[in-house]
Amino acid sequence: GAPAQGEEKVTIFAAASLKNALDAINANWKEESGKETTASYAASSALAKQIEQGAPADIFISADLAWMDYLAEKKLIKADTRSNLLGNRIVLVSAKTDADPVEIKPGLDLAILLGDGRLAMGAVDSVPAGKYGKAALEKLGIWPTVAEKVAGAESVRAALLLVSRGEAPYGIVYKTDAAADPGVKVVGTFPEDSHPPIIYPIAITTDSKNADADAYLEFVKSPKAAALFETQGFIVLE
Amino acid sequence: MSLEVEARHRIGSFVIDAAFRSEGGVTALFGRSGSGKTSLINIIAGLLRPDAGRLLLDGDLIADSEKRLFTPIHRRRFGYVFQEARLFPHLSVRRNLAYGRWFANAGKSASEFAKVIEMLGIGDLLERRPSTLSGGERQRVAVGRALLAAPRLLLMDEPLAALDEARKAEILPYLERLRDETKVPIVYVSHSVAEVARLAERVVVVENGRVKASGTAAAILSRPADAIERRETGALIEGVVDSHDVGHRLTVLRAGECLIRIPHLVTAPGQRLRVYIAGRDVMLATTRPEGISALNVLQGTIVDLSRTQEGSVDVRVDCGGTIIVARITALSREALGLEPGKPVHAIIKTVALDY
Amino acid sequence: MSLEVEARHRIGSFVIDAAFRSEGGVTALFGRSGSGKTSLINIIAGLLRPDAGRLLLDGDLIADSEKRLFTPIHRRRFGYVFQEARLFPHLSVRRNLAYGRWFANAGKSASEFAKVIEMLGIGDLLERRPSTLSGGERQRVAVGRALLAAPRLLLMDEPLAALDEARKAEILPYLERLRDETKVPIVYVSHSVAEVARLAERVVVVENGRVKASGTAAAILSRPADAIERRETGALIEGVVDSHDVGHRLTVLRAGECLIRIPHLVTAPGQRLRVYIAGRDVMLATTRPEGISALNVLQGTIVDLSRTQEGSVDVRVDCGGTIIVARITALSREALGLEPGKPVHAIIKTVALDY
Amino acid sequence: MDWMALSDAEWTAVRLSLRVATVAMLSSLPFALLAAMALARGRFWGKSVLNGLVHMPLILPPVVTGFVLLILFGRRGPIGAFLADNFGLVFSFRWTGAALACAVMGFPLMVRSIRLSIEAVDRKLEDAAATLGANPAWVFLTVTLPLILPGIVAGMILSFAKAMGEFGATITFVSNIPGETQTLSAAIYSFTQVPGGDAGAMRLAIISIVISMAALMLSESLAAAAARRTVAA
Amino acid sequence: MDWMALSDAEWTAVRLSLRVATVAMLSSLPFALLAAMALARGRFWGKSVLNGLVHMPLILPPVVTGFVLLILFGRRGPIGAFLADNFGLVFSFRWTGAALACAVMGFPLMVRSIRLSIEAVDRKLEDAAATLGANPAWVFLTVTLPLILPGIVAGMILSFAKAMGEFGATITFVSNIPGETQTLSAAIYSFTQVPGGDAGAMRLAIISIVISMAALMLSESLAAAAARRTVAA
Ligand SMILES: Nc1ncnc2c1ncn2[C@@H]1O[C@H](COP(=O)(O)OP(=O)(O)OP(=O)(O)O)[C@@H](O)[C@H]1O
Ligand SMILES: Nc1ncnc2c1ncn2[C@@H]1O[C@H](COP(=O)(O)OP(=O)(O)OP(=O)(O)O)[C@@H](O)[C@H]1O
Ligand SMILES: [Mg+2]
Ligand SMILES: [Mg+2]
Repeated sequence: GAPAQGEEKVTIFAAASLKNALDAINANWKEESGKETTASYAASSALAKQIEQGAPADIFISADLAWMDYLAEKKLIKADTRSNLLGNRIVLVSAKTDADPVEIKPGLDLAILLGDGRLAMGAVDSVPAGKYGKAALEKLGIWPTVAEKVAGAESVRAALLLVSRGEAPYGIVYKTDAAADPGVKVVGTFPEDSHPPIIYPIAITTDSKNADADAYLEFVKSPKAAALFETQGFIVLE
Repeated sequence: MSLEVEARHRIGSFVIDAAFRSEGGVTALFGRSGSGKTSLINIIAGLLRPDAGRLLLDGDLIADSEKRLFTPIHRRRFGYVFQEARLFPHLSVRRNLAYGRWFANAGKSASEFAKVIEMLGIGDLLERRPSTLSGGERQRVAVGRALLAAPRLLLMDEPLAALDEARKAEILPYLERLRDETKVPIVYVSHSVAEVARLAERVVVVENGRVKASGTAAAILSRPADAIERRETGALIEGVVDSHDVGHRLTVLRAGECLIRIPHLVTAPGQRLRVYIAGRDVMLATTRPEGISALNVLQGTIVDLSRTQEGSVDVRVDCGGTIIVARITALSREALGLEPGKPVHAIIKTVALDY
Repeated sequence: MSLEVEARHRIGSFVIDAAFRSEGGVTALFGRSGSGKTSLINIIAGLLRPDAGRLLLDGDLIADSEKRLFTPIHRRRFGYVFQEARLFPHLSVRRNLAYGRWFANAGKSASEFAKVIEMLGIGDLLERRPSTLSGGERQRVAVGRALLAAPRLLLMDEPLAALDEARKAEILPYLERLRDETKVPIVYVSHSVAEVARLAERVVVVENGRVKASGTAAAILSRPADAIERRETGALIEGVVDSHDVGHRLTVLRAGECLIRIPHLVTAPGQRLRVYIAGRDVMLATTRPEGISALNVLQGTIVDLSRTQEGSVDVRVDCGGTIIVARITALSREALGLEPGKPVHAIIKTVALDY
Repeated sequence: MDWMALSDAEWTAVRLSLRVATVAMLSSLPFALLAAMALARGRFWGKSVLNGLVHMPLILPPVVTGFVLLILFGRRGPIGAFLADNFGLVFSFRWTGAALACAVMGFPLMVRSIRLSIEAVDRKLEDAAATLGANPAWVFLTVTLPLILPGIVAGMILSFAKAMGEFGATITFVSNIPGETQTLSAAIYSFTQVPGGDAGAMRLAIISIVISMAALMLSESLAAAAARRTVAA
Repeated sequence: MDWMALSDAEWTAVRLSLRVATVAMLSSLPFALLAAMALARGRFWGKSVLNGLVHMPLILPPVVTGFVLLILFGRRGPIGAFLADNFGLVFSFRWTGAALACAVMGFPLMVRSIRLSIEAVDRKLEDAAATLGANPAWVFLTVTLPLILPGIVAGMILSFAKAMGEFGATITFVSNIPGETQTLSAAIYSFTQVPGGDAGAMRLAIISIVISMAALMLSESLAAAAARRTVAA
């Protein structure tokens, strides 16, 4: 039901890729404040639409700006609570763990590297990591040569799996994901200016009546939480 | 207790166009395979909705296509013994038998249940599934199921076809009692003239979807016409039980002026009884024979003779008002010089009258 | 052409333990409903694998539980007319009929196909689906389907039960021809003594899963024992066709010293023929009757008399070597003073010998 | 196998999955029966529309079904608001919503199975029951229903199994809230979305398989027993 | 309705979806028949394992099924490598892989339908065919197969519909490559993942529904015709 009292748990709707970090942070928050939390991890799109339909979320953490903007437009988040919580980088990974590093710069002949293999990445028109990847490749002028070779996965995780299973020789994934997979090697990181900033925004929902929401928001932005985010490879903004 | 049926219906290329009525008792539907007997019964039961037709039972209008009246099957309460058993495969024999009783509210008494089961010899099968029954056993259970539903009208489509003679001989008297005691009208399909002769008051001969002949059993079964199979010609004698010869287990039946001895001690003296005397069982003699085993020697006069067909002739003899049909060879006819008006003796063995 | 069957099998609480052999021709399985006839046929067909048993056809070992030999159903090539038609619902009548011919390779000729269809009267049904057939039509198609599969052995489970007399009279001669001309052995289940008497060389009486009696049709059908239904006692006479009376459409049969006149012109003079004379159709006379229509008056001597049962007695009469059984009332027996050794005349109507 | 030991949260997901699957299966049964009867026997205008509607959850990607459910049955949705106001029946972000999503996703499977069985019923047996005095409702209860039992069981099995595996529509409709809407499948999905989650996903998948297999075997043996009673040797 | 006009890319997705669904349905049919026969008639050790295996794609979240397919049928997977080396049959990133994923996801539905029909076949008819000289293979072809046609058709419909809606396992296994593996569902899914994509998703969903409904109606009328031939009035 709709949480009316402060006694209710804080409910966080967060992009699925934040699960590991947020689980750790929520455990910490419970230790410190003695308060429980509830976290629902799903695709940002689903979460945003659910909030639109009156989901009992207090906090929304999106994997990209688009879905936060979507809610902001509909005045479903408290504008003053919105901030950019995390950043991330996209990297080029190789299926060969002994692959040579490459410098990612304009004119990189990725097509040659791929040979007749595919470039695995998030679906370029729906998955955030895919969109960033495509933007970067376009900016670097590589896109036209590889567009035909892109395999758009359902999520970054799936793209990573394609590489680590050797289905695709190279892939573009988040640094956070790449770091944790021993089956792939990061051969290059995309320059920060080659794509729009990768940002995980956070905000309290307009419907939230939970008195602890503000405190939780503070905690998530605290250095303690920052450390936990960084353990997972995220870049803490601000 | 009267039944009135009128129906026109087309199934594929087959056309039913039949009407008959009966004043209760057993009405036999007689006809060759494919003549439309089952279709007609289905129409009565309500399983087949005729293009046009009327059905009246006992003055109740059950269905009338003109008035757009059609009583649903389950409200007709017509017991139906199907040609192919149609037992419920998921129910035990006991629950198959009990199925209709459930809806008959009052139901029949437990003793009736026991009686029917005993008569049909299915006591040992009660806990079995229909799929484990033999063909005849299945048919017997189907008969029991219909009987126990306390129907207002009983439709029986060759109910005894799969049964041995002994079993038939056990079930037929039960049906006779049902007819006489409970007054449930019965529409009965059978290919057996003996069965029909024994049970039916009325016979309706169906051919190609039409009623070819219809009337009292006596009239239809005695008619030399080919209404029913020629080979089955005979005479249905209606009489009154005159006396019993208990020592010899014989019953004497009086039909008009004739006394006919029939086997077994059937019904009480004074009761009406019908006996079918097949033409093949009647011998003719020009002089009264002596020292023969046949107990029935009836004096009479030849009424007429049929055409010779395949070497045999049907001779109708008037024995004191009762017409008896004898089928004899053309050779005998010549040898004895049989002609209409000639006095003859009709000789009938008593045991030949035992079904 | 010999068939040897031996089987022990348990189905639920029912136990089959039967063995019989036959030297080809038609073997009738006779027995009350639920006695195990269908089970036995299923064992022969291979549909039921007995716990123990042996099956030999013509010296070929078809199945032997000891040798763990079991020829699969389809390699036996035994035509089977099931008790319940079992037509293929998805095939037209024509394709049902043709189903077995397909596998019979050579198949039967087109003329044979036409002949069978004509005999069964199913020519108009060829394009129909089985679900639109009447009960009897279905059974006829089933008979045709089995006949047309060119079987090595024909198993027929009450094939004619659903048919009218006229139709039976058309099919029986065909089966007789099949038996005589093609020499296909037939195992035939029927409740009709007339059918059995006419067709069968051997009769196997089944009771409660066991063979109660088995032997030539003549022996079994004439036996006064209650091997078969008492009501059906009679004598099977084997004889040779002596001559034809073409004008009167009669056939004269010589059996031992007796000449018996039977209706119709059956087979050619010199051919063997069997006639079943039911006890109920035989009259006895102490003096030779004159001026009677019955054509057969056979002189003989009483061999023995059965006990009186329900007012009737079976009398066996030796007519020049041929035993004839007459069933008469106890009353007549007393009146005529019939005792073993007494000379009598057995009187049999010719038309009574027409099935 | 220490790693098989379930955390409290996982136990919760297991219990929730079982509850959701069972409720989904049972509550859709009457509707599936009705729809199957209508499709198999009915002759009415719009039959093919009904048929299409029943198949819709199969044809559409689950996410779309989830969105449609969210829009119709959400707190602000027309049906959701109506049910909440009049019957106090709330689906949004409750386990009931998860059950609804699973029921809808399994519906075409259940209807098809039952319909197939209904079409195979020998209507002559129903006629026989009617001649014995049973009205149509009784005929259905005492003859049709027992005869279509195999189809019903098959449909229930499919619906249950589908409910165990469903997450696309569920997670879209009622989110992924532990203890309320996070079923096993949703939990497995969550695991697959983060680094190092594979072991967790695998563990939960095995649990899901074990549960479903147990349910499967149970139902199969029940069905076999029922069949033996019906068509004995 | 201008907005219903399809772009080239969308046309490609439509054609691909049809091809994938058709191939998935047809190629899984023989295996489904085999599995259904084994489950309905067979008596062998491991029957319940086979049964469980058949149901697995239903029980597991599609993503997991996709992972399993990737591991088994991928270029480096044991089966995938074997098939590629010996038969030149490559699944990864090919439409064939999408078809495989759809076939696997629809398999339990197909098997169940067919199995239900097989269990309803009157084996006495098969016996009758055997007495007429048909060996088991012929009995199957000429009697069993025609009699289970309704179940086969139902199974094919379910499989086709499922293939039209499937994307979880497909996208995980073979990704989302326009013209190669991007089916309609995958395209719909993509639309749902971006703000403002609803109209696009709706448009494609309607197309998918129209196609599936057409296929559905066609199959229903074919099945009805077949049924009329079998159990005429
Ligand atoms: N599964 C079973 N359990 C118990 N008894 C059975 C089972 N199957 C058959 N029987 C019994 O076996 C007996 C023989 O059956 P069968 O079908 O061979 O009889 P039948 O001689 O052909 O009878 P009918 O003339 O009525 O067709 C029957 O009494 C039947 O009840
Ligand atoms: N759908 C149909 N199309 C064409 N003819 C049909 C159809 N249904 C039934 N018939 C025909 O109607 C006739 C009457 O069938 P019905 O079952 O009433 O016969 P019946 O007198 O009961 O025969 P039987 O004694 O063989 O049972 C049959 O000749 C049958 O072939
Ligand atoms: Mg009939
Ligand atoms: Mg039998």
